[in-house]
Amino acid sequence: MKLFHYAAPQHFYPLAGRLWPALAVLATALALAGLWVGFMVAPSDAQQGQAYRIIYIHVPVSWLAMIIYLAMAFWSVLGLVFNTRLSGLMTRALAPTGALLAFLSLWTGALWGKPMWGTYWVWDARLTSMLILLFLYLGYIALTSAIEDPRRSDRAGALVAVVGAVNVPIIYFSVQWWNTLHQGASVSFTQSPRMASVMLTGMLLMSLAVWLYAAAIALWRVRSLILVRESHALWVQLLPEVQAHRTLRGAT
Amino acid sequence: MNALALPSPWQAISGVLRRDLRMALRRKSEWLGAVFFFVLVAALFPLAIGPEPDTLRLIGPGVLWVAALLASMLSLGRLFEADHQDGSLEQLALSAAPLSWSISAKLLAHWLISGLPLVLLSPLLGLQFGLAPEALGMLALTLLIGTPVLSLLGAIGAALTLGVRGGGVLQSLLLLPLYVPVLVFGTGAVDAQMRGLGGQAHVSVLLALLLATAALSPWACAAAVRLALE
Amino acid sequence: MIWSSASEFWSMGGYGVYVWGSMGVSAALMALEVMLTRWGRQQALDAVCEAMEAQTLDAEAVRDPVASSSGTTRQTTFNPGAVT
Amino acid sequence: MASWVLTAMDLACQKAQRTLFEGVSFSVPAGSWLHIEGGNGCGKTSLLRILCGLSPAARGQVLWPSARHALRLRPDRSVLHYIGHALGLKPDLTACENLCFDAQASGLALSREQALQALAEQGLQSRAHLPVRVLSQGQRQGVALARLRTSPASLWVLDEPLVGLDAQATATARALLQSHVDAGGAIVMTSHHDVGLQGPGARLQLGARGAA
Repeated sequence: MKLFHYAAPQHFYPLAGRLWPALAVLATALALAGLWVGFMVAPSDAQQGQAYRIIYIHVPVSWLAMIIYLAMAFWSVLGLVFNTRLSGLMTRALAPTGALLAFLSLWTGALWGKPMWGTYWVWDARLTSMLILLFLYLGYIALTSAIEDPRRSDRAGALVAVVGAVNVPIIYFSVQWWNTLHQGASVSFTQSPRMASVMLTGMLLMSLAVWLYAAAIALWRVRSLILVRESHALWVQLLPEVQAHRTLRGAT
Repeated sequence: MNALALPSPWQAISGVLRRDLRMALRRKSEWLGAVFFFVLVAALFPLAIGPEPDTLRLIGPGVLWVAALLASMLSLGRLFEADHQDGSLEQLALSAAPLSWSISAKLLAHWLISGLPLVLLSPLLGLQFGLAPEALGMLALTLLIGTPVLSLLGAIGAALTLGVRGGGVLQSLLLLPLYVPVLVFGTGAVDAQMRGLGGQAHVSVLLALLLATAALSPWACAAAVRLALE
Repeated sequence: MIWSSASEFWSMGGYGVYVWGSMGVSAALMALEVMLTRWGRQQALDAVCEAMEAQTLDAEAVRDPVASSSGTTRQTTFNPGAVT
Repeated sequence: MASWVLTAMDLACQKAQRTLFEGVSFSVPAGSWLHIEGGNGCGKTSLLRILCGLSPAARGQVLWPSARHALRLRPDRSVLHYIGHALGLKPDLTACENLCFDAQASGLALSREQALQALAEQGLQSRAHLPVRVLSQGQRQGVALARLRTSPASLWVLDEPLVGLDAQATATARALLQSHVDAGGAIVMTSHHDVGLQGPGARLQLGARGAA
């Protein structure tokens, strides 16, 4: 069946090799376009002045942090059900990028909060949920690197990703409830500014750019993980880049 | 001379339950330690924050809930580790009864030993924080529903980090995000009760969480334990 | 082009610190991740080469155990473990 | 017992990306035994665990015997009894309690008298009510073998069953294994010294590339 043809690391490796450079180039192009629209074309916002331009990085990064975690859960379910080796590697490749984007979402959110509400940290429902999502990422990365046996760490990681994904909506709901319950002085983060169309295009361009960036990095990293995981397989040892690296190593 | 009739899985579950309870009673130091931890942490906060009754009443539910959460996490190590070391977890995996059933029996035994004492002690400690009687009642009720959820979720973390170096720290990193909903609704119920709004909504959500985790957690634990036994 | 001068662009209506703080750190961390992934690539290639050497050593050990074990036994110390 | 056979087809095992053994195939019919030999680290214990369904084989398949047909799924204590290096005894419980609770937890029926009698046959009647933690390693091995006497399983998978036993206990253990094989059961075991079982049996040398 064609679908499972690429489930084998041996076939996925060259495919990822062709894909990730193309995605990287496309991502940089879209990022430049997005930044140009966001910073050079879009007007300043009525209430927030120029500070609102942080949304051109904050919103895409927050979306991607959430989407990557769902992608990890998708690969994990695939791995648990079909027991494909590639799914564990793919989840492991996505996790660091997801964690980075979750951290950036908090960082840019705090820097946006300071001019808006005078404090770096607002216990807003979405920021708090993002903080917890970052812990879920770190938990996955810590667990998979703590277990040496590759097969067990893949499946244990898959379990954590699936259990985490099931809990993300529950956590968001409970934090939302908690936030409205203790509705203190701080203005809630939820009403995002009215989006002029050109602002929206800037943000969508940036979202696509970050999405392609994440995909490119993940595919590039999964190639390294495949090399390490299948280092005993013959097809890896016959790869041209491995032979080239070997002669290079032999020379030094 | 072979044992012939194969009793139903319910017999197997009661066997696991009685065995764990008997072992716990024989070795009290482990689980009593977790209960003392709960009492000590609850006693430390007034010393740290000052005896002023209003602030204590405000932070009371939160402090007691976080202390109960940490105490139950403390006693998670004992859940599978000893059985994994002496090989009885393998025998349990080979049992005729389904592994998820045996694990739910182990979780029930674990909750009876580590969760129930916290529930019974919480009204007593609540008095230290000057909570009103109905608030004490609500606190005990939310802990009664909440601590099984803590044990059920904690068991997944314990099973995943079985035999892994540095498993204890890893467990807390894995479990704290999952504990957030229980903590939010547990403390929220007592808080709403104290403000006269009544905590029924929170309690119903806590019950929903309990039913959901009771259904999913044994299956996930069984998968994680089989993984650890490989 | 809505900016009249470069300095106005950099000041970003007085919020320059926050806007360029978030943009700059994001760009820096992404660049760092790219470099880390490249470094991970080299580590992976090293791991494969070491695995190949370990296999050739094993093959020799099976063929003539005395000769090969007397020589320096190369320990494959590198544990690829978590290649970020 | 209907005639059945434990068959293993082209088993291979990988630990941390190194192949311990491959192409291992054998079958153990009722009333026979298999002695697995090999140096340390050649994968004997891993092979036993694969035979018990505890760990998955990298390649190949195992068909377990059952009353009606060859089982493809995971076996359980009513079909197979496994004793590993860790004997599965709880140190705080007495030997008799260990037997009773273990049987009940594994979904098998066992009365106290049956447990006490099994311990007596293994020569441990005087220590039946002592916590296992005070027993010596040889006596604990004896308790594990006593549990074997009460097991309904027809297939016994034993990892070093005679280790740490004194001469007298070794004799009783060997008699137990021999009676099980003569009664139509099957034994798969690893042991560094010769167990000396009579009757149909085979030896499997692990570790040499492509074992027999």
